[in-house]
Amino acid sequence: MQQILPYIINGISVGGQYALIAIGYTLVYGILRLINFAHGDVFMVAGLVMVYSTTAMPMYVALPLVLVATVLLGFVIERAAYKPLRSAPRMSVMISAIGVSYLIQNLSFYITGGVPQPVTTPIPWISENVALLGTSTKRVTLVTPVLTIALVIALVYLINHTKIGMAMRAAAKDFETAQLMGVKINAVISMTFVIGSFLAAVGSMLYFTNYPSVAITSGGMPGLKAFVAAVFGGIGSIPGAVVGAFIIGLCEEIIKGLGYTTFSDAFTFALLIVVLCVKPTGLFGEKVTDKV
Amino acid sequence: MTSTKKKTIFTAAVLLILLAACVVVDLTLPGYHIVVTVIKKATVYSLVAVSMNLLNGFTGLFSLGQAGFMLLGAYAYGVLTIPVAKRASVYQYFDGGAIKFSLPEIFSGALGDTVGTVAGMLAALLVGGILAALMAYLIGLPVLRLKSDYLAIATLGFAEILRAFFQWNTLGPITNGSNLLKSYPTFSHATPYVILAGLMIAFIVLLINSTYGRAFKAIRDDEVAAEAMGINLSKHKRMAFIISSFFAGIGGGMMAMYMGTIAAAPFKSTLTYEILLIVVIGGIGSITGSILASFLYIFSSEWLLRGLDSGKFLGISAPAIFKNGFRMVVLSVVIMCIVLFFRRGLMGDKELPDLLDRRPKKRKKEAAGK
Amino acid sequence: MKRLFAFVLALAMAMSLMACGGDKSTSAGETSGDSANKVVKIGVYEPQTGDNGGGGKKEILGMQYANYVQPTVEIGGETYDVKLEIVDNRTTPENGPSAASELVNRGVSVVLGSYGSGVSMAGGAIFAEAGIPAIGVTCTNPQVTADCDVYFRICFLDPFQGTVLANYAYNELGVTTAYTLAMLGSDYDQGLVYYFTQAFEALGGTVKSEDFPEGSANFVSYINNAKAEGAGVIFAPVSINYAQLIVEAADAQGFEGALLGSDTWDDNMVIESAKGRDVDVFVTTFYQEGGNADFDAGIKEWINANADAKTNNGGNDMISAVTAMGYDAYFTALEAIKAAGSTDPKAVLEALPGVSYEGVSGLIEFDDIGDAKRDSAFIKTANTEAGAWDFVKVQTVG
Amino acid sequence: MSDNVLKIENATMQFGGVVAVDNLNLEINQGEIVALIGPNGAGKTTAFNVVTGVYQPTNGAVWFQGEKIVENHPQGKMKKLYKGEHDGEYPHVLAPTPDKITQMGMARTFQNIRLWKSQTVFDNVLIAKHCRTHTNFLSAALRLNRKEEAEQRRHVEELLDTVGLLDVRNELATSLPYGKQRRLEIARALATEPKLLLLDEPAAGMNPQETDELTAFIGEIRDKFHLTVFLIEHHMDLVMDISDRIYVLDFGKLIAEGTPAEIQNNQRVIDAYLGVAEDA
Repeated sequence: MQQILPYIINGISVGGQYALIAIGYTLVYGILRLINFAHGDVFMVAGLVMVYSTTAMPMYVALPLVLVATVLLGFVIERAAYKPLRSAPRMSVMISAIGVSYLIQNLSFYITGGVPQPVTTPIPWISENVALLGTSTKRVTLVTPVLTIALVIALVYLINHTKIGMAMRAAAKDFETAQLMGVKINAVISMTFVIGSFLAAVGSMLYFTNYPSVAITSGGMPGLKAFVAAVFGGIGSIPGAVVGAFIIGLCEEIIKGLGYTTFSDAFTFALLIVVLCVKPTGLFGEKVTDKV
Repeated sequence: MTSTKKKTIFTAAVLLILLAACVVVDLTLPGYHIVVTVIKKATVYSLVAVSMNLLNGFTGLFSLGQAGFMLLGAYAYGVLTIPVAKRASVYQYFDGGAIKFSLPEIFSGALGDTVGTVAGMLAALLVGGILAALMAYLIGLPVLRLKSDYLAIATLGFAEILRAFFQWNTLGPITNGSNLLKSYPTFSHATPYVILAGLMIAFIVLLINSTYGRAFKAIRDDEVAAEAMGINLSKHKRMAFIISSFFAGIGGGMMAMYMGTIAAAPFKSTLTYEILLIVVIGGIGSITGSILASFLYIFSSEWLLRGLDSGKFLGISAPAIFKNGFRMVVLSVVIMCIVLFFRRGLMGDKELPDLLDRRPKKRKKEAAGK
Repeated sequence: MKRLFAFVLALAMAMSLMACGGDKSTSAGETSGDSANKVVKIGVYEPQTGDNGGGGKKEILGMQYANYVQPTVEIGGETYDVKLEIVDNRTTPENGPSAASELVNRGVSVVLGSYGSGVSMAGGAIFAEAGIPAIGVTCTNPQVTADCDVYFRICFLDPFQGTVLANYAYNELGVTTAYTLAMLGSDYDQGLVYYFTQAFEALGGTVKSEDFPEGSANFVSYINNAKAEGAGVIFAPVSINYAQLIVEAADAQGFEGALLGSDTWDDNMVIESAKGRDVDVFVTTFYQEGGNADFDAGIKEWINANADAKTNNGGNDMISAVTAMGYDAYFTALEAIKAAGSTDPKAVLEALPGVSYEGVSGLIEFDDIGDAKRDSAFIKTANTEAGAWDFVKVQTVG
Repeated sequence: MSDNVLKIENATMQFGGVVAVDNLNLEINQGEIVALIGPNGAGKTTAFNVVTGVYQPTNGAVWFQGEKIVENHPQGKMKKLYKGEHDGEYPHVLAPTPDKITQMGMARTFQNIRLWKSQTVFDNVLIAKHCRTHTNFLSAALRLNRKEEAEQRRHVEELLDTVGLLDVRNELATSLPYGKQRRLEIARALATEPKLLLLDEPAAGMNPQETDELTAFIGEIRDKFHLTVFLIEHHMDLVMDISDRIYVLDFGKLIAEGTPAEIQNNQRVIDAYLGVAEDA
């Protein structure tokens, strides 16, 4: 038990971080049927903003600023790069997403000079070490899953019990009909991106509290894995994304613990392919039938 | 019918001029010259972009596994062509590796030095292509049933898995693990690249204009109708996937020739994205567009726009703005503009010969309008 | 129609640029605009971006400072201005050939770089073809020079470095079980691990090796694996980013043994991470700050006076070994040019093997293969209280 | 065996709990023109989809030219949900994909026109010839199939001539007016060299004159290509004009069959269908 405990704690923490990103994927996919390839980069930008703002201003200004900036970025990306393509084929939108990701990376690259930016002033309290059952870990490791679950509960409440939430559910069910029924579809989509980016920003703050620097490629892998988590849990389903993320986080760390470190990333993708082939709707996904 | 003839002559003339230009470049400039280098790289990218277009543009299968197939091709080429004498030093951590022969040397024995080496190199490329095609067949069995974006993400994942395998030390005696493969023969001139890629692309063009290519386009336009008209979806999708991967594999081998060293690291999803964006710039569904875009993209990113990174561009000196990475920012902004505002890309779905009949068609339309 | 026009325009532009490009490439000894002196160009083939971007930039700093200290060179009785032509090779081999071609195209007489070995080998073929000599600064893989007549280097090699660290761990730290951690796909990491393992096992120790995939951010599990193996040292010859992560994870997991790093670890970013943490870090390196007081003082002053340089140095004035190496590489190149008495790359190539130069990092001379004759490395340890490197000893392999 | 071309035997198509086609039986003989009519949502198109392999029936079988081509019985979750009859009588599973069925000699058109949008009129028909091609991709790409290709192109020209679209052969398919697109779809189906032609509402959206032309046209091609025709249609004029026999479907169930005259006088049909239509 003492042997595997650190792996499990770590796995849950990693899973929590993936979960916060995965929700962004799953929300957007649920409504637009779009894999938002730029989401991982939004996550990375949030990290960069955090690095810059925490060095320049006090924590109580800097952290809200990170949230606002990230949310704004998500909003702008949607308006600028996805909205004009609303009636275009799905492939065009996906290409646009890849283009946005490329642009964000190159822009960040230009601004940072291609050098990882060190996290010089980490968020206090959660970046401190604590002892837990004989191992030591940063407090953020323990905070992450708790905060993740709290946020998810809030989100589920928002979706099930508020007007905008209802509109989101309607849009996810049937985009066109919802539009005909008077749902302001653009507002709903913007809201989706705002929520997704907000959660990514929170995830980013937690994630980069654990790590010493933000590199422009930092968003890529967590982004892809969070996406895999979303697919694994059943894309479009929020509980699915969260459960999927925790499972992937755990599996990954356990695989490392077993000594197959070479394949810890590859495993995630193998899992993805297997899930897609065996049960394309994932753990909690709804079955969609095509009309002929 | 004369218009067809005219088009053929036009196309042939343009291609001949381009080939001649390439030969002239080779004769006047040394092999290490930047122009030769970028022509080589652009040619390789053209081939890969066209192979991707065959799949994404003509068959409507959104696959992002190109980098994985290129990886296979590149490694096959390197592993099979490194001279036996150099294997000990290349595979320094793996006792000279498990493979103790080199195709160019085997062929040299039978055909003489020059011819044999070239034949061996081509054979190695071919093996790379075939390996990629085989892998595509295996991957295609489960993956091709998936729909657009799921297919994209599954193929992307597959490419990542493949990369991990090639870096795995247990396979080191063959792949050299994480270490570079090098010292294999390459072409120092650009013309062989152009001719090779040209032949491959010509084959793809012929295929696209054959009955099979038409079937691919039917699948892209409307799968249900295609199936109802007797086109076997899974067979044709698999065929497109395999053929595209075959050429991506050969493209990977040529990429290896260009790079001079092989490692798995360059064959990341970024490479696939780059090629996808090139296809989009050129116009999804246009071979000419893909080639054109490859050349424009590589020429500008590797050569013409370098000034944007080093402070001075077109005579304007602004070190504060023109610093490292600005080149890629400019390029990606241009790409986004194309994606958003010129969705058809440079060429739309037009090909080189179609450039001839642009004007008359427009006039006709105007006349009809009046 | 419009699009066709735009295309034709673009082509015309490309053609005209190509024509200009073609003209420029021919000679090295042209005169520059603002001074009457002729110009000799030294190419800098370094990563400014990518994984090794940080390291590459520090190496360039050394060259730039050297160029600032010694901006001219006497060739055949005439004074030439030395101009650095810096091209970013983006760390990865696939970007090497075009970056190298670009340098050749700019008409450089000799090339310095690169930081990493893989990209050096990728560029080597181009330099060999063009007959331009290249001086590797910190590329430690034996293969860089082995198969390439024009490549030389001023640093020690991986077999040497790996052996030094293995000896140190076994003999000085008294450790019998080592855990190695290398990035998948990095020939540098894997090469060092290979030599370390060989040497350590020859001494009678046991080694457990693991790899992590590129882009990994969480090293907690690896540290736990090391603890589970009962390892007394973790040898992780990884690039700077990962080194930082490993230091933090080792501290957080309470790893009690020592962390061993290679020359890449000798960086102020790493020391920044180690500051205030409960870790033992030992690294091998080419140069120890304080080894040459004049050089240290001069470059610190220069860095502090130059905002860009300071940013590139990571925001402080701590001198990395690679910076000193860059400085030495520049002067080695100047020696060669002087000895050649010409800006012609061929002549410089012929003169290079005979160069002997006493640099800040020690005496630089080349052997038959083109490698530096070095038989010692500095071992430093991180002073986690002060946030600085402390010199431990000079280790030789005999 | 009888000389029927198509025989649907006890076919039931159930989606979840909804029975779209309930125990359908029908036979079509060589050279006949048979219509399947019924109110909207009666399950006509579903029946077509079962015949052409788009859907696998939940239970029952389909015979084509005396050969059983489709057969299925409730499986998995359906075992419990199945509400239809004849459970257990069809132990085998035969489920060819639509392309296989087309190759056997059955071709269809679609209710909502499904032409290949980016292709010309000529290519739309030429592509349909692909399923009769014998060359492999290598010889096709290397142009070793010139003879076959030329033959196919000649055949396509003939077909376009027959349907009166030869003058617009180089136009984009989607640029044609509606009526011509319908004809093109028929020409495309004919290019696959079918024995049985299935037309799904061929006159939908046509004016009376166009409908009359179509009526004549269907007769013409039946004779010219020795076809059997099975069609779904709402235009009663057309149906009564050309059909040899008519089947009437309501809520998935067959409620009547017979000659046009018989159907016109069938009270159940009038109640279920014509009556409603007249009210509307």
